[in-house]
Amino acid sequence: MSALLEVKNVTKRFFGFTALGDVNVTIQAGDRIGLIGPNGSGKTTLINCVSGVFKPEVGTIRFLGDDISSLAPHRRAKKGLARTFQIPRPFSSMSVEDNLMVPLEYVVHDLIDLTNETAVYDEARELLRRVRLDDRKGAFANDLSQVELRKLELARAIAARPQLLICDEAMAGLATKEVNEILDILLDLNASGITIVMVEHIMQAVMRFSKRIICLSAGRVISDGAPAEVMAHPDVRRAYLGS
Amino acid sequence: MFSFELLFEAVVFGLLVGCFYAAISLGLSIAFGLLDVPHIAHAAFLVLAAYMTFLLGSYGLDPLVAAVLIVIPFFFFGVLVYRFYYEAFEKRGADAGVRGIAFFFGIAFLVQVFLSMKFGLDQRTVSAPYIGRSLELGDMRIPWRLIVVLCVAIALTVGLKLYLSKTFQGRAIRAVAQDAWALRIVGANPVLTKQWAFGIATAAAAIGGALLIIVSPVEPSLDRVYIGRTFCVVVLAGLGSMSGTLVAGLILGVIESLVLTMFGASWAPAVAYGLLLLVLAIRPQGLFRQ
Amino acid sequence: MKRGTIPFWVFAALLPAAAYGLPILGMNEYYFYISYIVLQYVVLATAWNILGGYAGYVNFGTGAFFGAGAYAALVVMLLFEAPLVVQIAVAALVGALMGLGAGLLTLRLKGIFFSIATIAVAIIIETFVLNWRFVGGATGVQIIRGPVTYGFETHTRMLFFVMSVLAVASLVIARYIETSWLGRGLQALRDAEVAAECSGVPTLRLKLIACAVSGALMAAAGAPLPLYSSFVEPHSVFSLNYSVMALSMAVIGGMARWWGPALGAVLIASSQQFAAFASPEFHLLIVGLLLIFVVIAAPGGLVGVIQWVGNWRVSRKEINRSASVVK
Amino acid sequence: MTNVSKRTFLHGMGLGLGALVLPQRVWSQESPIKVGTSMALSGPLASGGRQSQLALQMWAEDVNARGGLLGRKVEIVAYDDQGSPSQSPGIFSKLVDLDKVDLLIAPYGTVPAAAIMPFAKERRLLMIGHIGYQINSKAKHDMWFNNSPWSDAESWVGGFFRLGKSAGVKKVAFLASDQEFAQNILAGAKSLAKSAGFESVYEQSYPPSTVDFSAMIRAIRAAAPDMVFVGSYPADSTAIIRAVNEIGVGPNVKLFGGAMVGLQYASIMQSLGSQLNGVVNYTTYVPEKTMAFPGIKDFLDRFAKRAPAANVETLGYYVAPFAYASAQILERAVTATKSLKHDVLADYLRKNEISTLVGPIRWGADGEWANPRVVMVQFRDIKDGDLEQFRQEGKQVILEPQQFKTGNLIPFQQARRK
Repeated sequence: MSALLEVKNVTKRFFGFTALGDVNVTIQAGDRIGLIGPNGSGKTTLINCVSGVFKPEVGTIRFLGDDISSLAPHRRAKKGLARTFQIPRPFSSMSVEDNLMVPLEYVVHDLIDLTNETAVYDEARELLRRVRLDDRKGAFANDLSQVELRKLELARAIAARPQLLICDEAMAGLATKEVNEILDILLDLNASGITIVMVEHIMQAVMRFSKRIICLSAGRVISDGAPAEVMAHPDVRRAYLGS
Repeated sequence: MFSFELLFEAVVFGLLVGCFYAAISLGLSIAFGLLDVPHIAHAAFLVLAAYMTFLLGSYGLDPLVAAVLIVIPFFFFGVLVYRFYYEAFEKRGADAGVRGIAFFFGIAFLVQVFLSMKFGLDQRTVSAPYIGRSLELGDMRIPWRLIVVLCVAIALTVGLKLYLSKTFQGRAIRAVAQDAWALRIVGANPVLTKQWAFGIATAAAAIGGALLIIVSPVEPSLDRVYIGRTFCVVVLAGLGSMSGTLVAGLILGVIESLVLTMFGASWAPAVAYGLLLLVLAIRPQGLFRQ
Repeated sequence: MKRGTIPFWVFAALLPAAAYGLPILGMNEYYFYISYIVLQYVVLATAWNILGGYAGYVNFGTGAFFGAGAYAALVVMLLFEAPLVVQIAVAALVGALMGLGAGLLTLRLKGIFFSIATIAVAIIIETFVLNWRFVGGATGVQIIRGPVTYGFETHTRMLFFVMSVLAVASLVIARYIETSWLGRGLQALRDAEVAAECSGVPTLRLKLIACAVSGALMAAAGAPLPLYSSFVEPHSVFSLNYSVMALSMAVIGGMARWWGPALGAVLIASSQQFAAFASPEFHLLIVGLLLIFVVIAAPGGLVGVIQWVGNWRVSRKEINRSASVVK
Repeated sequence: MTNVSKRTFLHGMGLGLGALVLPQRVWSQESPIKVGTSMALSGPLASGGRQSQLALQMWAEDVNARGGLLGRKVEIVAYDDQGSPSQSPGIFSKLVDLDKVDLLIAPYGTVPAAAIMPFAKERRLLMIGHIGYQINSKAKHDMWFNNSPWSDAESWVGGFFRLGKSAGVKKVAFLASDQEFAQNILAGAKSLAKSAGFESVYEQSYPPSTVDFSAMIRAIRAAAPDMVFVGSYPADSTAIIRAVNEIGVGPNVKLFGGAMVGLQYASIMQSLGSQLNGVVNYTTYVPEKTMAFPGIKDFLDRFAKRAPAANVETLGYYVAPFAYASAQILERAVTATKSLKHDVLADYLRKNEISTLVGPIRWGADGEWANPRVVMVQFRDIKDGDLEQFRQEGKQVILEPQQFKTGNLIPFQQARRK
């Protein structure tokens, strides 16, 4: 079986500055991956290239064996690729439930019966329950707390029934208890069959979550492997500790 | 009737008018380019300042002196408007979006109505020793008012550029443009910084307004002529670059002038705005932005 | 069937019928003149809102689309003596194509960049018409109206009827967009465009649809103008005033619902007609103040205020729905 | 909208009756005669519109002071059309259908007036035109009587080209705004120049948003014309005159101007001052002795007193007398026929000459003045910053037409050197 996601020789430049240089990453289905690297190392750029927000100048991206390099983000979403945002981007004029309606209507509309309003809302509530946000279903996105916003991001992402979920710093700025809560949710999601790539700065969370860690520095993969192995890598230590 | 000499003079006049375009766009370059405020009312502020210059001019003050006098009140006016905008939109965290644009649209609307109620609809002009006379260089004559505009435009550009790069406050403004959060770490208050910057932008508009009435007569609805042009210059320049604004103004001025001389004035607006569309479509970050 | 669907269609059918029937009741001719203008603004504000309210893209080129519609109608009238229905269809087509073209060129731009681009498009189109001698260039064209269409007593009554059909059509379209998958997608992209795209919303296609529909309606609103004013001249037809008014009406009326812009248009355009003799500047002043007040204090516009007043009903319905779900 | 002020009223009925009598009781039980019109009271044309409104108001007061029309009080009903052709049809329907006005004066300006022609024709309404250009040339409404001192382009700028011919002009340059009126006049001017045998050495139409004219004036100078024809709107007129002062138009130019709108406005004349010297331009009325029509001096004096309160200019030469005269035309016809029937009045106007504030008027083809009399004036000895000087004779010398002539052309460059 081919890999779930295959990033091959991807290079992305901004006005002469190389944000990603010849990046190669392969991800197998079911995996839990931590993507780490110092600020500006290209983590978010890589996510944006994979999700289609940016188009790399060089390289190909394959998903489930298909070349998706030239597809718009919404086409990739339909293929089963979901992501969250570092700074939560809720649909702020909608309720929490209605936020989920967007991917439900646009991505999985052929899997569920949209005319059956009750069923759709049931589906939304099931999603909210999975991210432990069902008590806030009627609230407006504007009124949510930070941790609730992160949960909403996750719920909206999984509403599209993805095979691969990329979380861009889903825990930044949260308290320890909240970090653990999000981590539990992510582990649950993984257990239900979703492959997850987690971009994170909080090292304990990365170590607890990941089966594999990829470390980026200055736009290049400097280490890729089992967590302990990666953390022991001299380049990683240098990139992180500056020594 | 077409000669090299005429072409040369068309370029010279284009450069002079371009300086004028740049001078009236500098304020917007700060407000929109650096602060990301959808300042549709900038052109209306220019016209307001032109009328204030006219008002002081009717007491016998030279328009340039009047410009210096109105800079301070305009600064505070700008601070006030930004504060209002901040309290109403930015503070609530949500992207102001359509409502932010509509807010400044409403402000422009009110300025226009105020001016027509207060000053009537007749066009107004000022008089000064440099208006209506020209500098003779051989066969060529250059209106003094445009030379005045040239000097003010360059002084204003250089002044703002130095201010933004050399002073602490100026650097804070540029920092807030990039990352309000980073600024907070350094210990400056981003809201106060933006408020201050918007004041500076409005003060620059005050000087631009004085130039407006020096260059041509004004009427309350004149802002409609300049909304497009000022945004065109700022976008061409690449947001927030002062020297870029000057160059972009010059480009717009020269293109208009050349089209006018070679193809007829009727087509000048289409060409200028066509250029803007092209830049927006191909290089939305502007010509002079890294 | 959603709540209010049946009353809506009854209303949609009744308005043109009333527009046709009113003259028989002996209503004064003058009201047809001003109602035409009011309905024209209903179409413009509703059309503006499809892009501005639902998708969050502020179009300052309303006058350009409106004017292009008027001139498109004029051209087919001069060339082929086409009937009004054809004129409107051609105008709508031109408006839709213009919307598509402008959209393709500018819709990758965010927020105010898009607005600036629409100003540029408006000026370019006006410049072309100014230099187009066939339609009179800057001097404009005077039209000699033919005999009145069969079934109507005067041109004005006929035009009023036509405009009421256009108004209803624009409301039907706006309402459809709002309540369908299109509406949710537009709302999502307005709130967070990248997030919407990553949630599967084909944002560019949606925006192009909104642009084309909005442009077609604006142009259609301009199509009957040559017959109405019997004189077409670029400066008044391409006036920025149409953009100013469409925006103000939609914002003040309320951008979230299809009937908001229409409400704003009816209130502002009719009060403008009555203020024409009192103090037109005072009217503008009120509109300006209202605009600022609404964007700051009542973001939902009049619609928001009305919904707030009727809130208890909504909350009661909310309770009922949760109750039924629990069962 | 006009209410008779109490003072005028008392004056009208003779002060002796005293204050015991309530104003309403003087008038017969019949309702007042209403004269309806629209004009731009806001927007770019509002300056002239407001002057017209004041002049009509003064006419109503004058008539009422004399005891009214047919013994009935008169009343002006005026609405704001913003100078827009989409506003005027509705307004005129309101005037006719709702306000039931008795008499009508067309909207001020060509564009809004053109939009009501089908309405006027379909309803068979008598319409007095108020400062419009060739409005009836297509509509052919036989009850249209324009009150503007021109008919076609020839009548407007013919004088300018006659002056050019007699000054020995060979080469002409054209500069015109890309707007409705200026383009019409430009077309006429070009054919006049052609038939006069002039060579066109430069032609430029510029958009209304033009900021600076230096380059255009420079190009004109390079083309070395003998005369320069300019068709411009107020904002551009000032900028053009200014650029001419700065750049110069070359030593050969004998005539400069023609159809520059705005050089008749007090505020513009005042701000341009001495820069105007030598310019030859059209106008409708100037205080020269040849144009001392009966009543006009008195009217302008009273207008000057009322103007500040109405926020309009105090000179009021260009538009106001014509607004007053438009109402006078109606007054004369009604008085003579003792009728308010539009066809009766129209018939009277077709057959008779009417004496007004702006001279005697008789109508010809398309309801335009049979004897148009646009005057070409040359600005002379103008000083800076003085508005009152324009009330003196000799500041705007009439060169054309012959019957009003008060001086000969001084070539442009020569007139400026003085």
